[in-house]
Parts: sequence; C-alpha cells; structure tokens
Amino acid sequence: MKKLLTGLCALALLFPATSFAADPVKIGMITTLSTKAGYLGEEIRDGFSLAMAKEGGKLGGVAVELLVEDDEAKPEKGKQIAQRFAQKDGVKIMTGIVFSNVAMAVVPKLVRDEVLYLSANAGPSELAGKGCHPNYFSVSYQNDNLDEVVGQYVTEAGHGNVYLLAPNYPAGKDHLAGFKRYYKGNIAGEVYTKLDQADYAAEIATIRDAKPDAVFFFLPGGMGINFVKQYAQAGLGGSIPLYGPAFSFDERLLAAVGEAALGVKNGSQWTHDLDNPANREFVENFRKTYKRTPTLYAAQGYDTALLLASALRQTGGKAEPAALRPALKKADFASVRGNFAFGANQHPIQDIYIREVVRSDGGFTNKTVKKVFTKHVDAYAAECKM
Amino acid sequence: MAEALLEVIGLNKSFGALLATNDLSLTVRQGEVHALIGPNGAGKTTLVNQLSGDLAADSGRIIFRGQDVTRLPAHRRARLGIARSFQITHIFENLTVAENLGLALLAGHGGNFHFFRHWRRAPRLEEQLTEALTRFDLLQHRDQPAASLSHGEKRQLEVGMALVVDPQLLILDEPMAGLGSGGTVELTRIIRRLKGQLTILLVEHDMDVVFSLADRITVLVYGHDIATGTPAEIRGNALVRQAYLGEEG
Amino acid sequence: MTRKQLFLLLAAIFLTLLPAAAHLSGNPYLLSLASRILIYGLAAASLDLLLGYGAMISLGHAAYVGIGAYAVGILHLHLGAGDLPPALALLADSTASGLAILPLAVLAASLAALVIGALCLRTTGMHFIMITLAFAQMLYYFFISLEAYGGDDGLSLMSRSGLPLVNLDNDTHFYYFCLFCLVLFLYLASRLVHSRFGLILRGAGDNERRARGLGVNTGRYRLALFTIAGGSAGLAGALLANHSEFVSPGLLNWTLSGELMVMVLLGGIGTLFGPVVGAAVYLLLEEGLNMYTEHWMAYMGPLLVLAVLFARNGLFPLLISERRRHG
Amino acid sequence: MLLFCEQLLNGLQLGVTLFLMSAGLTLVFGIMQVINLAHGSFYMIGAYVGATVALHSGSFLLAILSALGASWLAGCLAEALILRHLYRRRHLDQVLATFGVILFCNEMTRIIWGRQPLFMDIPAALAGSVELLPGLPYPIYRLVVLAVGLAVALLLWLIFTRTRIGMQVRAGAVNREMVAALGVNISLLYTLVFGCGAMLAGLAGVMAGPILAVEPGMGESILILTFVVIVIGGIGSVRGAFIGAVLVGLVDTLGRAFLPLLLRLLLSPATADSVAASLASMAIYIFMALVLVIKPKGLFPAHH
Repeated sequence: MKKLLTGLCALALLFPATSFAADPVKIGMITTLSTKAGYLGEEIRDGFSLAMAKEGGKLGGVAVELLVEDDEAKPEKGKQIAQRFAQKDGVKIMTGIVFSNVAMAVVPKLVRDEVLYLSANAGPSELAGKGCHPNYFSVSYQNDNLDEVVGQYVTEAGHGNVYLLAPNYPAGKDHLAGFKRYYKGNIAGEVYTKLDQADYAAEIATIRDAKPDAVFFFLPGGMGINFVKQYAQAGLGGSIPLYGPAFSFDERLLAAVGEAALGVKNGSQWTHDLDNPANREFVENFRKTYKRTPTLYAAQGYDTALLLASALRQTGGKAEPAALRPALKKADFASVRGNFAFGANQHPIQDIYIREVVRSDGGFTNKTVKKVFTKHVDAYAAECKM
Repeated sequence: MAEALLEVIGLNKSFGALLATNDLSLTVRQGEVHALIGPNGAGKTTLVNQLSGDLAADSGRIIFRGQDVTRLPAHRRARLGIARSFQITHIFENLTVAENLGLALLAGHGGNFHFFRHWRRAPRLEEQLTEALTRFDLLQHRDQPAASLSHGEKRQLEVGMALVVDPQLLILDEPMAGLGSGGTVELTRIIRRLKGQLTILLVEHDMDVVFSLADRITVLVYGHDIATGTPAEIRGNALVRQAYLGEEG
Repeated sequence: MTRKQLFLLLAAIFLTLLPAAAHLSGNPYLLSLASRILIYGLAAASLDLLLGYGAMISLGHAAYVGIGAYAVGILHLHLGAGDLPPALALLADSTASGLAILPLAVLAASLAALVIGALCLRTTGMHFIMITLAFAQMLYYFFISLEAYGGDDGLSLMSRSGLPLVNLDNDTHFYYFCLFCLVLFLYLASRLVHSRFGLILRGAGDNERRARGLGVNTGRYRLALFTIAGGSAGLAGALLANHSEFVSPGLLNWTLSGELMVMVLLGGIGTLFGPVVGAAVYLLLEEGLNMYTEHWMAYMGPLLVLAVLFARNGLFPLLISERRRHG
Repeated sequence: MLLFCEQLLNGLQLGVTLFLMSAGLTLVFGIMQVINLAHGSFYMIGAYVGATVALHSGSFLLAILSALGASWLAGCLAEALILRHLYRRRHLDQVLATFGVILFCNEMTRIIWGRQPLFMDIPAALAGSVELLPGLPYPIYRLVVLAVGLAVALLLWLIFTRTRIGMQVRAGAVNREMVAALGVNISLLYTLVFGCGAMLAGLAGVMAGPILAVEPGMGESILILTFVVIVIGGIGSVRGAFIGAVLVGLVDTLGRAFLPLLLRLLLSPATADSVAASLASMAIYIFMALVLVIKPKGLFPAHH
C-alpha cells in the first residue's frame, strides 16, 4: 500500500507546476539529435547556441533559455515535444525542426495556437503557399530553392538530357519538381528509390545504360553518401557529372564521402567562404568553439538566433507573438548570407549559389562558384493569402 | 473373437537412414488390453506418435473403427476417440487441476468459440467436472496449479484427462515411468478397473505390470512386429526369448 | 479485499480524479501524457493477449496499431474532401463520424491480422517471430510509398473524430474516452481469458501437443486470438491517431513493436493489467530520462537487459503480491 | 542484355553480403535455439572499427583484421554476459534482452563516434573498375566482395563436411541432445559458434564500409533482410542461408531494376513508376510469403 502511494507521489513530482515570475524568455528547439540524421540537429543547435554565447546567454539584450529536445525524426515525437513545450513549459517561440514531414505535423497546429515558429531548416511548400501563416517564418529557404538553382545552372551549362533520382516519398517528389521548374531540357529518366536504401548498384547500372548528359539527385543524409560513393566506384564520376542540392554535400557528409564527391556541383544559399563581415565572424567563432567548419544548417541556426535577437531588441524584451511579429518581419539583422529579406509569405528573399566540392587541407569542402539567383523569390509566394 | 478396433497394416517410417518403423502390422481388438513391448530403440514411441497423428507415416495404413485415419491430423483422431497419455508427464502445468480436466472435457467439442461466459458455465460441465475430480481422487486439489501436484498426482491427472472424454482407445505410453512402487501399484489398480470399459494399448517397460494386465502382447524389434499373442504364448516364444527376453537375462 | 482489487480500486480513483488534478495544478500536459499512456497501455495489453495467453511471440504488433491509425487518417482525409463513397454517408455527419470511423479502424486492423496471421501461423517458434516482423516491415514500406495518403510525410487530421455526447477535441473528454476504451477492453479481455475460448488457448499455449492430443484444432483458436489482438491494437491506433491528430508510417516501424513488448515485460506478462503499468513506467521513464540526458537509450538498453535477467515476472505481480513485508 | 548481366552481378553481390550475415545467425538460431536481434549490432561494430582503423592506419587489411577481432570479441562478450543466461529461457526474454543490446549499441556508437557518418575508402589497389565484357565495366571492389563472400561460403562448406568440429556443429543444428550425448563441450561449442557468427557479421560490415554509409542504426535494416533470408532458407541450414541470400539479393535487385520497365508496358509512366517503386520495396516480403505458403519451414529445414 505504502509502495503504491510513494509511487503516485513520485509520479506527481515528475511534473512540477509551471513556473511564473520574470523568467528568461523560453525558446523551444525541436530538432533531430538521434537517428542517422542526428548531426543535422546538432549543427542547428550549435549555430543557435553560438549566437547566444556571443551575447553571454542573451539574445538582443534579453535573457533567454533554450530548451532542446530530440524528435528522433519522427513526426509523432515532434508533436509530443511541441505539446509539452507549449503546455508544460509555456513556450511561445519555437524553432529547430529538421525534416519537412515533422514540420508539417507540428507547425500548422502550433501557429494556430498562437505560437511563433521560426524555421531553421525545413521549408515545405504547403507552408509557403496556401498554408502560410503570420506566426510562421522560414529563416532557411523554401525547400525547392536549392533544386531550382541547380535546374537553372544545369540548363545554363548546356546539359540537355538529365537523369533524375530521389527517394520514394513526398519530399523526394517535391525536390525533383523544384529542379524541373527551372530545367529546360529533356528528362532521360526519373527513378524513385526506397527510403533508406543502402545499395544503389541497380539504379547506377540503369543510369549507365540510359547514357544521360548529367544526373540530378536528391538523396539526403546517408543515402547520398552511399549513392555518391557507389557512383564514383562504378566509374561514372568522370563521365556523367552529378548535380544536387546542398543536402548531400555539407562538410560533415563530405568527410564521409571522401574523394568520390570531388568536383560535384551543388546548390546552396550559403557557404562558409561567402565574403561578408557577419559570415567571417560566424565561421571563425564557430571553428574556434566547435573545432569544425560550420555547415549550412549551422548557419541557418545562427541566423535564426540573430533574427530573434533583432526582434527582441526592438520590442524591448516583450516576447508575445503579437509584439514580435512586426519586428521579425523587418528582418533587421546582419545575415551571414548577406542579402536577406522576408517576402509576402514570410519566406526569405535571398541570393542562391552554385558551389563545387574541392580539396581543403586534409579534407574536402565547398567553394562558391557562381551566384545564379539574386534576390530569389520562391514559387509559392503568390499562393499565400495573408 | 471380438472385432478389431485398430488395425495397422504395413506401416513404415524412416528418419534419414534409420528405419524406425519397418513394415509393421498390428491389430488391437475391441475391449482388450494390448501391450506393446520391445527393447530400447525398438520404435515403440515412434509407432505411438504415428497412431496419435503427431508424426506422419511414410507408407502403410492405420484403420480405426473401420475408417482410414492415416492422413488425419492429431486433433481429428482425438475426436474420433483415440486418447493418448504421454511418455513424459504431459499436463498443462500452468493451469489448475480443474482447468486441466475442464479443458479435456471441452476439447472434444468443436464449438468452443465462446468468448465471454466463464468456461465453467458451459452446459452440463459442472457435474461432469465434479464427477471426474471425484473419480480420479483430485477433488481436494481442484484449484491448485497442476505444477504443484506430486508426481503421482500428476500421473493420475494425466490419465484422468485421457479418460474423461470416454475414448474408444486409450494409448498409455509408459505410464509407470518414474513412479515409485506405491505409485505403480496404485496406477495398476486404476488401469485394471478400466479393463473392460475401454480398449487400452499399453506401452510399458515393467514386465510384471505388462504380464499381469495385458490380454495380448505384441513384441517390436527394430521397428518390426516379431510376435503377437497371449502372455503365455509370448513367454513361450523362442524368437522373443532370443531377441528380447534373452538379452535381459 | 485482495491486494489486486485494492490496487485496481486505487488506480481507478486515481485515474478518475487525474483530470481535476491536472486542471488544479495548471498542467494540461499531464492530461495529454496520461491519455497517451492509456492508449499505449491498451496496445500493450492487446499484445499481452498474444504473448501471455496465446504463447505467440509477435514482433509485428505495431503493424495493427498503424493500420488502425491509418484507417482513421484516411477516412478523415476523405471526410474533409467530401468525396466519400455513398456507403459511408454516415461519416458525413461530423458529430457522429467516430461511430463509423472507430469500428472501421478496428475492422481494418482485424482483417489485416486475419490474413497475416493465417500466413504466419503456418510456422511456430523463431520462424513466427521473424515472419511477424517481416510482414510488419512490409506494411511499413507499403505506407511509405502510399503517396495518395502522404507517404513518408504522413497525414494530419483536421480534427478529432466526432462522437455523440462527448467532444473528443476537448482534452478532458478525450482522456475519459481513452479511459473508457481501456477499461472496456480490460473487462472484455479478462472475461475472454477465463472463457471456454480462453481456457483452450491457455492450454494450447502451455502445451501445444497435449492440446492437439485432446482433440483441439489449435490453429483456429490461435488465429482467432491473433485477429482479436490485432483488432484491439487497431483501436489503440485509432485513438493514437486522434490523440496526436496525425498518422505516419513511423507508427508501423518495428521499434514500436519492440517497445510494446518491453511494456508487456516490464508490467508483467500474462496479467493484462500489468502491461498498462508497464506502459506508464516506460513512457514516464522515457520522459524522465529525456530531461536529464540525450542519450537515454544508452540507459534504457542495459536496464532492459537487467530486467529480463533478474525481474522475470514484471512489476504488476510485485505490486499486488499477497506477501506482506515487515517494517 | 548487358544491363541484365550487370544487374545479375549486383544481385549476387548483395546476396553474398546477406549470406555473410545470415550464415552465422542461422547457426545461432539452429544450434542454440536463441533468437538474437543484436546480430546487426555486430555488423555495425565491424564497420565502425574497420572504418576507424582504416582512417588512422591507412591499411585496409589491418582494418579487416581489427573489425573481425572486434566483432568476435563483441560476440563472445554478448554471449558470455547475456545470452548464456537465456538459453533455457523463453524466446520472448531473448528478444527483449537483445532488443536492449541494440538500443545500447546504437547509442554507444553515437556517443563514441559522434552523430555524423564515418568515412571509409576503398583501398587504392581495388579502386576503379574492370571491363568484364565489352561495354560492361564493373567496380573491382564489388567483385572482391563477391569473391570474399563465395570464398567464405566455400570455406564453411569445407568445414561442415570435412572437419570433426563442423560435423558436430551441423549435428547440433539438427539435434541438440545428440551433440550433448556425444560428449562435446557444449558451452565451448556455443561460444565458438556465436563468436564466429558475430565475426562473419563484422566481416560483412567492414566489407560494406566502403560501399555504404557507416552510421548508427545501419545494422537494423540489414538485420530484417537477414531474417527474411533465414526464413526463406530454413533455420539452422547454412546451405539454406546461401540459397536464400542469393534469391533475396536477386529478387530485390532485379525487382528494383526491371519492375518499372515491366509496368510501363501496362500502365502510364507516372503510375508505373510509383507502383513499381512500392512493389519493388515490398518484393522480397511478397517472395517470402510465397515461399512460406509452399514450404512453411523454409526451403532447407534443418530440423525434422
């Protein structure tokens, strides 16, 4: 009997009542720290924390508290965390989601419930178009942006016959659609692979057989590593060039892909070699703190924190969504990307680049090759009625 | 002469190169106690498994009450009236004594897809159960888990489960194994009481028991029946003496 | 009054009063967590029917949870789009849609369990474990490539299912509805295990060969139980979809099957109530460890091994043991 | 036709990798009657240790040797600490304990090696491709993997048919009591078989390292494929594991390669692509269901 009561008490203790008083502004970061994609969330978190550390734990002169939770790349888990942040911790500002499917499960309900969501990575098309919302800001991109830039570049480079490859899930189809929007040539073939597929020998053989001018692929994370390595091993690296969005070519993945990725051109809105003061400071601090070169995810996390800092400074510490919204919309901060403004749908209007994988001392990294789009607006902005 | 209840004709079963049952024929008559003996490895248990349907024969026929059951699965043969008690104590250890007997009583029916009412409320079950518990001297243990019974009590329960469904043919596979002398006497008494009520195929090592209980005896050697006859005939059979009794001295 | 009855009474009082406590302490999250525990408890208890009473070690139970959830998600999608076939016109009444949706979810999961069970039950032992896992994985890939219903992205529900008398969109109502479903399931399941059907199954689970020797066609009973357990898991899935207002293939992933099994073991196999306790302990442990470390799996793993090696009977028998401790 | 040959080779190569995984596991299942979910973790350990050693020493041979050693050690440890106590227990306990081992191993690799995937390069001597037939270049490394897999299969066959210990192991898979009756040191035999099974998984892992991403959780996807192989081949049969692995490799690869083409004959290209993608990802499971309907105990059941 006693045991029972003790048990019940222990249960109650697990849930301390919500704390009040003038506590620091709470920011809830729902991100992916485990599973194969765990490093993505780590980058976002580290970028965000770096911006906070710069002000000694504050943002825009206001004390903030960052709550980080791992969503395990599962939408259900993301929803649970969002609910806990909102109901138990009283969080009004959230960020950090890596994957679009998690974002689609979490964000619509969150913003309806008057929580501000600042996306540091996922930018699904629904939230940029019909589903746009005053409480939702994308600080990263709209998902298709990095494919559109490659489509444009591939067309400009004169490839007229391109083979397309993506995993068989909705984001895979979206990314290929983004490419096709700006690509003007013929499509040699379009293949959808099993999610988390490890061996691409069959697909690579089919590609060799189809003899395209170039291959465009969207295979995030480990899938991309596998594909690029196997592609180079099959001896196609030299003959049929690969193109893709930056997601398979961040610096941490390159360490795992190795030489196979050398020379591959990919699209990104940011690279560590962009020449502006904010970026130089960011890259230098990041390297000093974390002993590695930041990836675009870290840059997005950092920018998100800077944006929030600028808004908090303007409102003088008032963290209610209604007060923050207009201040956020101004995007009055020095982005590591240089040009940065919000469009009508509160997605970035920014420059987008093509970069190339090159050797650096002891490893591999990206080098900016060309600015393809200047002040690029995403394709869904027109559908947003806000 | 009484009619045949069970007929086995030219049965064969091999495991790889080993012929466990070799052109075996056997007739068990209605109402008799028929004993099956043979040295270790003679294929007694393999034969019993084929009779009960736990093993499929390679060739040959098994005819029970005039019906060919060679290809029927175990549960169908059980419903036709072949009951078996196993060599190793085979009861439902995690069920209570009453549940063991209740299950035995209910198992023969096809219609046990009743999901809500307690099993004891099945029509006419309560009387049958009480009767069975009394008959096998288990009434005071009815709500005890079977695992907690003594060895002898388990054996009693096991035989009881085989008998409650009023089988035509009861196959007892070494029922005396592991029983002390007291238990053996007790069980011999139970089996003698059953004599005449139903047909029994008795597989047993204990020669005293076999010769005191059996009406007829079949001797197996290397999976083949070398002789069948009354205890007296078997005692006098030179082949048997040589192949089996002789060996044991 | 036995300790078991006392425990159940206390648990009933506690669970009935919980929403009031959550509101008084200004902690609505507690309610949502408690609903989740009840739902996982239902799923784990349905698995316990298989593990504890049928001796069928299914490592694919998440599949039926997932199918129940998807049935809800898919019906809600069509309900929202207004393109339901005429046969399902009842659904169009959004205040009573749940009256059709929830039974349909259970039906869908039962049917899947019936078909998969019929195939899997051709095997036993280790084969059975691996085959149930493989079929669940097949369904996982099926839903991933089911593009019309969101594929890997999953489906968001616009609202929860409508029912007369209760409003599931209200968290308190939803909590009580989950509690009602769980209690109803536990009541029916405990009747089931002591019914003729249950007796025969327990016998077959205990000693398959003996049961067949007595004339039981064990396969039919096993399949029936597999179907019942699948349907109950489908109900849990339907509730889960309503709870998170979201479904995705992740629900069918084999890790959920493993977690359900862990809950059954933690709580006590073959006790029905135990798995509910196990679900509570597992989910609270997850919440608790998560607060202190990102690497909670590194603790959960060894904990699990130790639990298997040393605490074989689980928590529930410990909680209700008649033995009194002194002091 | 050339394409078909190439896909056939790809299927075979996937098949022998699966064989390395399933040969050990099927023996563990067959002899010890233990269900072991943690077999994928040995694969992962092999890959991680191999990649780390290759990175620091630059020697592929050293990487393989250390991966073999590490996975063997991990296998023996798991056997001695956990599984040994579970031989006489329910399958359920074995499932749960080894599930715990998976959770632990995945998290530990994340703690030790970090979250990002590891890099492992193909040794220079094996890089590049050879022209098998005119117009059919094939990566040398994949040929090597194929050769190693076949060599292991041959070695196992020799061990099982020509040596005393092999006979004992095989007899154990058919009849456990018999082995005990023959006076074999069962405890030692178990540890040996378990360790060697883990070592083969580690070999599969390190061989896959240069082809695949070395990352936490890499063991689970291959584990489930391994189960499918064992179910198809029959528990306890190494021959079954080999044939099952090759069949699964072929069905998976050929399904992915040719289903879209086949379906395009019947359906519109867009529908064909998405239906083919779904079917291809389920192909091996459908294949398994078919085998099961015909032979519930697998193609080569070891037990009677």
